[in-house]
Amino acid sequence: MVKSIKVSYFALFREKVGKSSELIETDASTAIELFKELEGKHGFNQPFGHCKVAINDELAEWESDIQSGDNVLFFPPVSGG
Amino acid sequence: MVKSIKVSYFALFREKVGKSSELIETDASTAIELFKELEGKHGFNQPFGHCKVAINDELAEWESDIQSGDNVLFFPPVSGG
Amino acid sequence: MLVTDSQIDIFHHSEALRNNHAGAYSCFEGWIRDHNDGHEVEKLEYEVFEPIAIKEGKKIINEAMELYEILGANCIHRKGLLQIGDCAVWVGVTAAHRNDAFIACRFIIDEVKIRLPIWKKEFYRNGDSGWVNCENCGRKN
Amino acid sequence: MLVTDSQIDIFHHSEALRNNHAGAYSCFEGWIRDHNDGHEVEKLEYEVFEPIAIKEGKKIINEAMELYEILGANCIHRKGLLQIGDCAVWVGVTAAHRNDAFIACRFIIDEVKIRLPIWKKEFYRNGDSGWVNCENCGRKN
Repeated sequence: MVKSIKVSYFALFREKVGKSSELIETDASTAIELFKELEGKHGFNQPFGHCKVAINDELAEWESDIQSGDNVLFFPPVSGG
Repeated sequence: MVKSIKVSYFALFREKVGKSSELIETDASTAIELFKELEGKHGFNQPFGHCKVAINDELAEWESDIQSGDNVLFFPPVSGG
Repeated sequence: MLVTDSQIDIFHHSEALRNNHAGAYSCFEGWIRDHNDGHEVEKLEYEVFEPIAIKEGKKIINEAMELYEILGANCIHRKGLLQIGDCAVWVGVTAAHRNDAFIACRFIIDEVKIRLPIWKKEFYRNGDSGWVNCENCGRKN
Repeated sequence: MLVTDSQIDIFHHSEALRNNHAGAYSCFEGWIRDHNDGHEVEKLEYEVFEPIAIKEGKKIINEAMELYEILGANCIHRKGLLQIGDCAVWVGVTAAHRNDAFIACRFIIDEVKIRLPIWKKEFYRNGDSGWVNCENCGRKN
Protein backbone atom coordinates (compact mmCIF):
# COMPACT_ATOMS: atom_id res chain seq x y z
CA MET A 1 0.00 0.00 0.00
CA VAL A 2 1.44 3.32 -1.03
CA LYS A 3 1.98 5.80 1.79
CA SER A 4 2.39 9.54 1.64
CA ILE A 5 5.27 10.57 3.93
CA LYS A 6 6.79 13.96 4.65
CA VAL A 7 10.55 13.50 4.89
CA SER A 8 12.69 16.19 6.56
CA TYR A 9 16.43 16.58 6.07
CA PHE A 10 19.04 18.32 8.21
CA ALA A 11 22.50 19.76 7.78
CA LEU A 12 24.53 17.69 5.28
CA PHE A 13 21.44 15.74 4.18
CA ARG A 14 19.50 18.93 3.51
CA GLU A 15 22.34 20.24 1.37
CA LYS A 16 22.61 16.96 -0.56
CA VAL A 17 18.85 16.88 -1.23
CA GLY A 18 18.72 20.60 -1.94
CA LYS A 19 15.66 21.16 0.24
CA SER A 20 14.69 20.74 3.86
CA SER A 21 11.72 18.46 3.24
CA GLU A 22 9.79 16.68 0.52
CA LEU A 23 6.64 14.61 0.15
CA ILE A 24 7.38 11.01 -0.80
CA GLU A 25 5.02 8.32 -2.05
CA THR A 26 6.50 5.04 -0.90
CA ASP A 27 5.88 1.36 -0.29
CA ALA A 28 8.40 1.31 2.56
CA SER A 29 6.91 0.00 5.78
CA THR A 30 9.69 0.99 8.19
CA ALA A 31 11.97 4.00 8.65
CA ILE A 32 14.99 2.02 7.58
CA GLU A 33 13.33 0.87 4.35
CA LEU A 34 12.52 4.49 3.53
CA PHE A 35 16.09 5.57 4.33
CA LYS A 36 17.57 2.87 2.10
CA GLU A 37 15.21 3.94 -0.69
CA LEU A 38 16.34 7.57 -0.44
CA GLU A 39 20.03 7.35 0.43
CA GLY A 40 21.07 6.14 -3.01
CA LYS A 41 18.80 8.59 -4.81
CA HIS A 42 20.17 11.58 -2.85
CA GLY A 43 23.72 10.29 -2.42
CA PHE A 44 23.79 10.63 1.38
CA ASN A 45 26.96 8.54 1.53
CA GLN A 46 27.16 8.52 5.33
CA PRO A 47 27.80 5.54 7.62
CA PHE A 48 24.28 4.41 8.37
CA GLY A 49 25.06 3.51 11.99
CA HIS A 50 25.94 7.14 12.69
CA CYS A 51 22.66 8.48 11.36
CA LYS A 52 19.44 8.75 13.33
CA VAL A 53 15.76 8.92 12.61
CA ALA A 54 12.87 10.69 14.27
CA ILE A 55 9.19 10.28 13.56
CA ASN A 56 6.89 13.23 14.30
CA ASP A 57 9.57 14.92 16.44
CA GLU A 58 10.36 11.87 18.57
CA LEU A 59 13.59 9.89 18.18
CA ALA A 60 12.65 6.47 16.83
CA GLU A 61 14.11 3.06 16.13
CA TRP A 62 15.13 2.41 12.55
CA GLU A 63 12.76 -0.59 12.54
CA SER A 64 9.76 1.57 13.50
CA ASP A 65 6.71 1.34 11.24
CA ILE A 66 5.85 4.44 9.28
CA GLN A 67 2.31 5.53 8.53
CA SER A 68 0.79 7.70 5.86
CA GLY A 69 0.89 11.29 7.11
CA ASP A 70 4.01 10.75 9.27
CA ASN A 71 6.82 13.29 9.26
CA VAL A 72 10.05 11.27 9.10
CA LEU A 73 13.25 13.17 9.99
CA PHE A 74 16.65 11.94 8.86
CA PHE A 75 19.63 13.12 10.95
CA PRO A 76 23.15 12.87 9.54
CA PRO A 77 25.99 12.11 11.99
CA VAL A 78 26.38 14.81 14.64
CA SER A 79 29.64 16.65 15.13
CA GLY A 80 30.46 15.05 18.47
CA GLY A 81 33.94 16.32 19.37
CA MET B 1 75.75 21.64 70.52
CA VAL B 2 72.80 23.76 71.53
CA LYS B 3 71.06 25.55 68.69
CA SER B 4 68.78 28.55 68.78
CA ILE B 5 65.80 27.91 66.47
CA LYS B 6 62.75 30.01 65.73
CA VAL B 7 59.77 27.67 65.51
CA SER B 8 56.55 28.83 63.79
CA TYR B 9 53.15 27.24 64.30
CA PHE B 10 50.04 27.35 62.15
CA ALA B 11 46.31 26.81 62.57
CA LEU B 12 45.67 24.00 65.11
CA PHE B 13 49.31 23.96 66.22
CA ARG B 14 49.31 27.71 66.83
CA GLU B 15 46.21 27.36 68.97
CA LYS B 16 47.66 24.46 70.96
CA VAL B 17 50.91 26.34 71.60
CA GLY B 18 49.11 29.61 72.29
CA LYS B 19 51.43 31.63 70.07
CA SER B 20 52.48 31.73 66.44
CA SER B 21 56.19 31.33 67.09
CA GLU B 22 58.75 30.83 69.81
CA LEU B 23 62.52 30.70 70.19
CA ILE B 24 63.74 27.26 71.21
CA GLU B 25 67.15 26.19 72.50
CA THR B 26 67.59 22.61 71.39
CA ASP B 27 70.05 19.77 70.83
CA ALA B 28 67.92 18.39 67.99
CA SER B 29 69.90 17.98 64.80
CA THR B 30 66.99 17.36 62.37
CA ALA B 31 63.49 18.76 61.88
CA ILE B 32 61.92 15.51 62.98
CA GLU B 33 63.91 15.42 66.21
CA LEU B 34 62.73 18.94 66.98
CA PHE B 35 59.13 18.03 66.17
CA LYS B 36 59.26 14.97 68.46
CA GLU B 37 60.71 17.14 71.21
CA LEU B 38 57.86 19.66 70.93
CA GLU B 39 54.84 17.54 70.08
CA GLY B 40 54.58 16.04 73.55
CA LYS B 41 55.22 19.33 75.30
CA HIS B 42 52.50 21.13 73.31
CA GLY B 43 50.13 18.18 72.90
CA PHE B 44 49.93 18.39 69.10
CA ASN B 45 48.31 14.97 69.00
CA GLN B 46 48.15 14.78 65.20
CA PRO B 47 49.15 11.87 62.94
CA PHE B 48 52.75 12.70 62.20
CA GLY B 49 52.56 11.48 58.60
CA HIS B 50 49.94 14.12 57.85
CA CYS B 51 52.04 17.00 59.14
CA LYS B 52 54.67 18.88 57.14
CA VAL B 53 57.72 20.94 57.87
CA ALA B 54 59.28 23.94 56.16
CA ILE B 55 62.65 25.50 56.87
CA ASN B 56 63.09 29.18 56.07
CA ASP B 57 59.92 29.23 53.94
CA GLU B 58 60.83 26.19 51.84
CA LEU B 59 59.10 22.82 52.26
CA ALA B 60 61.66 20.40 53.66
CA GLU B 61 62.19 16.72 54.39
CA TRP B 62 61.63 15.69 57.99
CA GLU B 63 65.21 14.37 58.03
CA SER B 64 66.66 17.77 57.05
CA ASP B 65 69.37 19.17 59.31
CA ILE B 66 68.49 22.29 61.23
CA GLN B 67 70.98 25.06 61.95
CA SER B 68 71.11 27.73 64.60
CA GLY B 69 69.19 30.72 63.27
CA ASP B 70 66.80 28.64 61.12
CA ASN B 71 63.08 29.35 61.10
CA VAL B 72 61.36 25.96 61.31
CA LEU B 73 57.66 25.92 60.41
CA PHE B 74 55.38 23.12 61.57
CA PHE B 75 52.25 22.56 59.48
CA PRO B 76 49.36 20.54 60.91
CA PRO B 77 47.34 18.38 58.46
CA VAL B 78 45.60 20.45 55.79
CA SER B 79 41.87 20.32 55.28
CA GLY B 80 41.98 18.45 52.00
CA GLY B 81 38.34 17.79 51.11
CA MET C 1 18.40 22.75 28.82
CA LEU C 2 18.15 25.73 26.52
CA VAL C 3 19.05 26.53 22.93
CA THR C 4 19.70 30.17 22.14
CA ASP C 5 20.82 32.30 19.21
CA SER C 6 22.36 34.98 21.43
CA GLN C 7 25.42 35.01 23.69
CA ILE C 8 25.13 32.57 26.62
CA ASP C 9 24.79 34.52 29.87
CA ILE C 10 27.03 32.22 31.88
CA PHE C 11 26.97 34.41 34.99
CA HIS C 12 23.18 34.35 35.07
CA HIS C 13 22.92 30.61 34.53
CA SER C 14 25.61 29.73 37.09
CA GLU C 15 23.97 32.05 39.65
CA ALA C 16 20.72 30.16 39.07
CA LEU C 17 22.49 26.99 40.27
CA ARG C 18 23.53 28.60 43.59
CA ASN C 19 22.65 26.45 46.55
CA ASN C 20 23.79 26.68 50.17
CA HIS C 21 24.21 22.92 50.34
CA ALA C 22 26.65 22.97 47.40
CA GLY C 23 30.37 22.84 48.13
CA ALA C 24 31.41 22.26 44.54
CA TYR C 25 30.60 23.79 41.18
CA SER C 26 32.07 22.31 38.03
CA CYS C 27 31.59 23.91 34.66
CA PHE C 28 32.53 23.33 31.08
CA GLU C 29 32.50 25.78 28.18
CA GLY C 30 33.04 24.82 24.56
CA TRP C 31 34.69 27.69 22.70
CA ILE C 32 35.02 28.17 18.96
CA ARG C 33 38.69 27.55 18.27
CA ASP C 34 40.60 28.79 15.25
CA HIS C 35 41.61 25.38 13.97
CA ASN C 36 40.23 21.88 13.47
CA ASP C 37 41.86 18.86 11.93
CA GLY C 38 44.62 20.97 10.43
CA HIS C 39 42.26 23.56 8.91
CA GLU C 40 42.21 27.23 9.88
CA VAL C 41 38.66 27.98 10.97
CA GLU C 42 37.12 31.41 10.41
CA LYS C 43 33.61 30.92 11.76
CA LEU C 44 31.13 28.22 12.53
CA GLU C 45 27.45 27.58 12.05
CA TYR C 46 25.41 25.42 14.40
CA GLU C 47 22.23 23.88 13.11
CA VAL C 48 19.96 22.61 15.86
CA PHE C 49 16.75 20.66 15.60
CA GLU C 50 15.28 22.19 18.70
CA PRO C 51 12.27 20.00 19.59
CA ILE C 52 14.47 16.95 20.01
CA ALA C 53 17.63 18.77 21.18
CA ILE C 54 15.73 20.23 24.12
CA LYS C 55 13.87 17.04 24.97
CA GLU C 56 17.04 14.92 24.77
CA GLY C 57 19.10 17.52 26.66
CA LYS C 58 16.60 17.50 29.54
CA LYS C 59 16.72 13.70 29.54
CA ILE C 60 20.52 13.78 29.84
CA ILE C 61 20.35 16.24 32.76
CA ASN C 62 17.78 14.02 34.48
CA GLU C 63 19.99 10.99 33.95
CA ALA C 64 22.91 12.88 35.54
CA MET C 65 20.71 13.79 38.53
CA GLU C 66 19.85 10.12 38.98
CA LEU C 67 23.32 8.71 38.35
CA TYR C 68 25.36 11.08 40.51
CA GLU C 69 25.02 12.82 43.88
CA ILE C 70 24.48 16.27 42.44
CA LEU C 71 22.28 19.17 43.50
CA GLY C 72 21.71 20.93 40.19
CA ALA C 73 22.77 20.93 36.56
CA ASN C 74 22.07 22.85 33.39
CA CYS C 75 23.22 23.07 29.79
CA ILE C 76 22.85 25.87 27.24
CA HIS C 77 23.73 25.44 23.56
CA ARG C 78 24.09 28.10 20.89
CA LYS C 79 22.61 27.88 17.41
CA GLY C 80 23.38 29.94 14.32
CA LEU C 81 26.58 31.67 13.31
CA LEU C 82 29.46 31.85 15.82
CA GLN C 83 32.85 33.53 15.66
CA ILE C 84 36.24 32.43 17.01
CA GLY C 85 36.25 32.66 20.80
CA ASP C 86 32.48 32.49 21.18
CA CYS C 87 31.05 30.09 23.74
CA ALA C 88 29.05 27.43 21.87
CA VAL C 89 27.97 25.36 24.84
CA TRP C 90 27.97 25.71 28.61
CA VAL C 91 27.42 23.02 31.25
CA GLY C 92 27.27 23.77 34.98
CA VAL C 93 26.84 21.29 37.84
CA THR C 94 26.64 21.75 41.62
CA ALA C 95 27.18 19.07 44.26
CA ALA C 96 28.11 18.76 47.90
CA HIS C 97 31.46 17.26 46.87
CA ARG C 98 33.69 17.88 43.88
CA ASN C 99 34.00 14.31 42.62
CA ASP C 100 30.30 14.16 41.78
CA ALA C 101 30.34 17.64 40.23
CA PHE C 102 33.25 16.81 37.93
CA ILE C 103 31.95 13.42 36.84
CA ALA C 104 28.41 14.64 36.18
CA CYS C 105 29.65 17.68 34.25
CA ARG C 106 31.76 15.45 32.05
CA PHE C 107 28.87 13.02 31.58
CA ILE C 108 26.51 15.78 30.45
CA ILE C 109 28.84 17.35 27.88
CA ASP C 110 29.85 13.94 26.50
CA GLU C 111 26.23 12.84 26.08
CA VAL C 112 25.13 16.21 24.68
CA LYS C 113 27.80 16.01 21.99
CA ILE C 114 26.71 12.52 20.98
CA ARG C 115 22.96 12.50 21.41
CA LEU C 116 21.66 15.94 20.49
CA PRO C 117 20.68 16.70 16.89
CA ILE C 118 23.18 19.53 16.53
CA TRP C 119 25.40 19.88 13.48
CA LYS C 120 28.44 22.07 13.06
CA LYS C 121 29.46 23.59 9.74
CA GLU C 122 32.96 25.00 9.65
CA PHE C 123 33.96 27.83 7.34
CA TYR C 124 37.70 27.84 6.66
CA ARG C 125 40.05 30.71 5.91
CA ASN C 126 40.68 29.26 2.46
CA GLY C 127 37.00 29.67 1.56
CA ASP C 128 36.02 26.02 1.92
CA SER C 129 33.37 24.86 4.31
CA GLY C 130 32.16 21.55 5.58
CA TRP C 131 29.95 19.72 8.04
CA VAL C 132 31.95 18.25 10.89
CA ASN C 133 31.37 14.57 11.43
CA CYS C 134 31.19 12.80 14.69
CA GLU C 135 33.98 10.52 15.78
CA ASN C 136 32.12 8.64 18.51
CA CYS C 137 28.60 8.72 17.26
CA GLY C 138 28.72 5.04 16.32
CA ARG C 139 28.59 4.35 20.04
CA LYS C 140 25.40 2.59 21.10
CA ASN C 141 23.16 4.85 23.17
CA MET D 1 48.38 31.19 41.50
CA LEU D 2 47.00 33.89 43.74
CA VAL D 3 45.82 34.16 47.33
CA THR D 4 43.37 36.94 48.07
CA ASP D 5 41.30 38.23 50.97
CA SER D 6 38.61 39.69 48.74
CA GLN D 7 35.97 38.12 46.47
CA ILE D 8 37.50 36.14 43.57
CA ASP D 9 36.78 37.94 40.30
CA ILE D 10 36.08 34.80 38.33
CA PHE D 11 35.01 36.64 35.21
CA HIS D 12 38.28 38.56 35.11
CA HIS D 13 40.44 35.50 35.69
CA SER D 14 38.61 33.32 33.15
CA GLU D 15 38.82 36.12 30.57
CA ALA D 16 42.58 36.19 31.15
CA LEU D 17 42.69 32.55 30.01
CA ARG D 18 40.99 33.34 26.68
CA ASN D 19 42.87 31.91 23.74
CA ASN D 20 41.79 31.48 20.12
CA HIS D 21 43.37 28.04 20.01
CA ALA D 22 41.25 26.86 22.94
CA GLY D 23 38.15 24.81 22.23
CA ALA D 24 37.55 23.82 25.83
CA TYR D 25 37.42 25.61 29.16
CA SER D 26 36.92 23.61 32.35
CA CYS D 27 36.49 25.28 35.68
CA PHE D 28 35.98 24.36 39.28
CA GLU D 29 34.72 26.49 42.15
CA GLY D 30 34.74 25.45 45.77
CA TRP D 31 31.83 27.07 47.61
CA ILE D 32 31.29 27.35 51.34
CA ARG D 33 28.46 24.94 52.07
CA ASP D 34 26.19 25.05 55.07
CA HIS D 35 27.08 21.61 56.41
CA ASN D 36 30.05 19.34 56.93
CA ASP D 37 30.21 15.93 58.53
CA GLY D 38 26.75 16.34 60.01
CA HIS D 39 27.43 19.77 61.50
CA GLU D 40 25.60 22.94 60.48
CA VAL D 41 28.25 25.40 59.37
CA GLU D 42 27.79 29.14 59.88
CA LYS D 43 31.05 30.53 58.51
CA LEU D 44 34.59 29.50 57.77
CA GLU D 45 38.06 30.85 58.23
CA TYR D 46 40.93 30.04 55.89
CA GLU D 47 44.45 30.38 57.20
CA VAL D 48 47.06 30.44 54.45
CA PHE D 49 50.82 30.44 54.74
CA GLU D 50 51.29 32.46 51.58
CA PRO D 51 55.00 32.13 50.73
CA ILE D 52 54.70 28.37 50.36
CA ALA D 53 51.07 28.29 49.19
CA ILE D 54 51.92 30.48 46.19
CA LYS D 55 55.18 28.70 45.38
CA GLU D 56 53.58 25.26 45.63
CA GLY D 57 50.47 26.39 43.71
CA LYS D 58 52.61 27.62 40.82
CA LYS D 59 54.48 24.32 40.87
CA ILE D 60 51.19 22.41 40.59
CA ILE D 61 50.08 24.56 37.65
CA ASN D 62 53.43 23.97 35.92
CA GLU D 63 53.09 20.25 36.52
CA ALA D 64 49.64 20.33 34.91
CA MET D 65 51.05 22.20 31.90
CA GLU D 66 53.68 19.50 31.48
CA LEU D 67 51.46 16.51 32.15
CA TYR D 68 48.48 17.46 29.97
CA GLU D 69 47.88 19.07 26.58
CA ILE D 70 46.56 22.32 27.97
CA LEU D 71 46.96 25.92 26.87
CA GLY D 72 46.51 27.76 30.15
CA ALA D 73 45.58 27.27 33.79
CA ASN D 74 45.18 29.31 36.92
CA CYS D 75 44.06 28.96 40.53
CA ILE D 76 42.92 31.58 43.03
CA HIS D 77 42.39 30.81 46.73
CA ARG D 78 40.69 32.93 49.36
CA LYS D 79 42.08 33.55 52.84
CA GLY D 80 40.33 34.95 55.91
CA LEU D 81 36.70 34.78 56.92
CA LEU D 82 34.15 33.43 54.42
CA GLN D 83 30.38 33.10 54.56
CA ILE D 84 28.05 30.39 53.25
CA GLY D 85 27.92 30.54 49.45
CA ASP D 86 31.26 32.35 49.06
CA CYS D 87 33.71 30.99 46.53
CA ALA D 88 36.79 29.78 48.42
CA VAL D 89 38.80 28.53 45.47
CA TRP D 90 38.63 28.77 41.70
CA VAL D 91 40.51 26.72 39.09
CA GLY D 92 40.25 27.39 35.34
CA VAL D 93 41.91 25.46 32.52
CA THR D 94 41.86 25.89 28.74
CA ALA D 95 42.80 23.29 26.14
CA ALA D 96 42.18 22.49 22.49
CA HIS D 97 40.08 19.49 23.56
CA ARG D 98 37.85 18.90 26.54
CA ASN D 99 39.43 15.72 27.85
CA ASP D 100 42.67 17.51 28.67
CA ALA D 101 40.83 20.49 30.18
CA PHE D 102 38.76 18.29 32.50
CA ILE D 103 41.63 16.08 33.64
CA ALA D 104 44.00 18.98 34.27
CA CYS D 105 41.38 20.97 36.17
CA ARG D 106 40.72 17.98 38.39
CA PHE D 107 44.46 17.41 38.88
CA ILE D 108 45.03 21.01 39.97
CA ILE D 109 42.22 21.19 42.53
CA ASP D 110 43.11 17.77 43.96
CA GLU D 111 46.78 18.72 44.38
CA VAL D 112 45.97 22.17 45.73
CA LYS D 113 43.78 20.66 48.43
CA ILE D 114 46.51 18.24 49.49
CA ARG D 115 49.75 20.17 49.05
CA LEU D 116 49.07 23.80 49.91
CA PRO D 117 49.50 25.00 53.50
CA ILE D 118 45.90 26.14 53.84
CA TRP D 119 43.80 25.32 56.89
CA LYS D 120 40.08 25.63 57.29
CA LYS D 121 38.40 26.43 60.60
CA GLU D 122 34.68 25.83 60.70
CA PHE D 123 32.34 27.76 62.96
CA TYR D 124 29.14 25.86 63.67
CA ARG D 125 25.63 27.11 64.38
CA ASN D 126 25.81 25.59 67.86
CA GLY D 127 28.76 27.84 68.75
CA ASP D 128 31.49 25.22 68.42
CA SER D 129 34.37 25.56 66.05
CA GLY D 130 37.13 23.32 64.80
CA TRP D 131 39.98 22.87 62.34
CA VAL D 132 39.04 20.54 59.53
CA ASN D 133 41.42 17.70 58.99
CA CYS D 134 42.51 16.22 55.75
CA GLU D 135 41.27 12.83 54.70
CA ASN D 136 43.86 12.13 52.01
CA CYS D 137 46.82 14.04 53.27
CA GLY D 138 48.63 10.84 54.23
CA ARG D 139 49.14 10.27 50.51
CA LYS D 140 52.78 10.42 49.46
CA ASN D 141 53.51 13.49 47.37
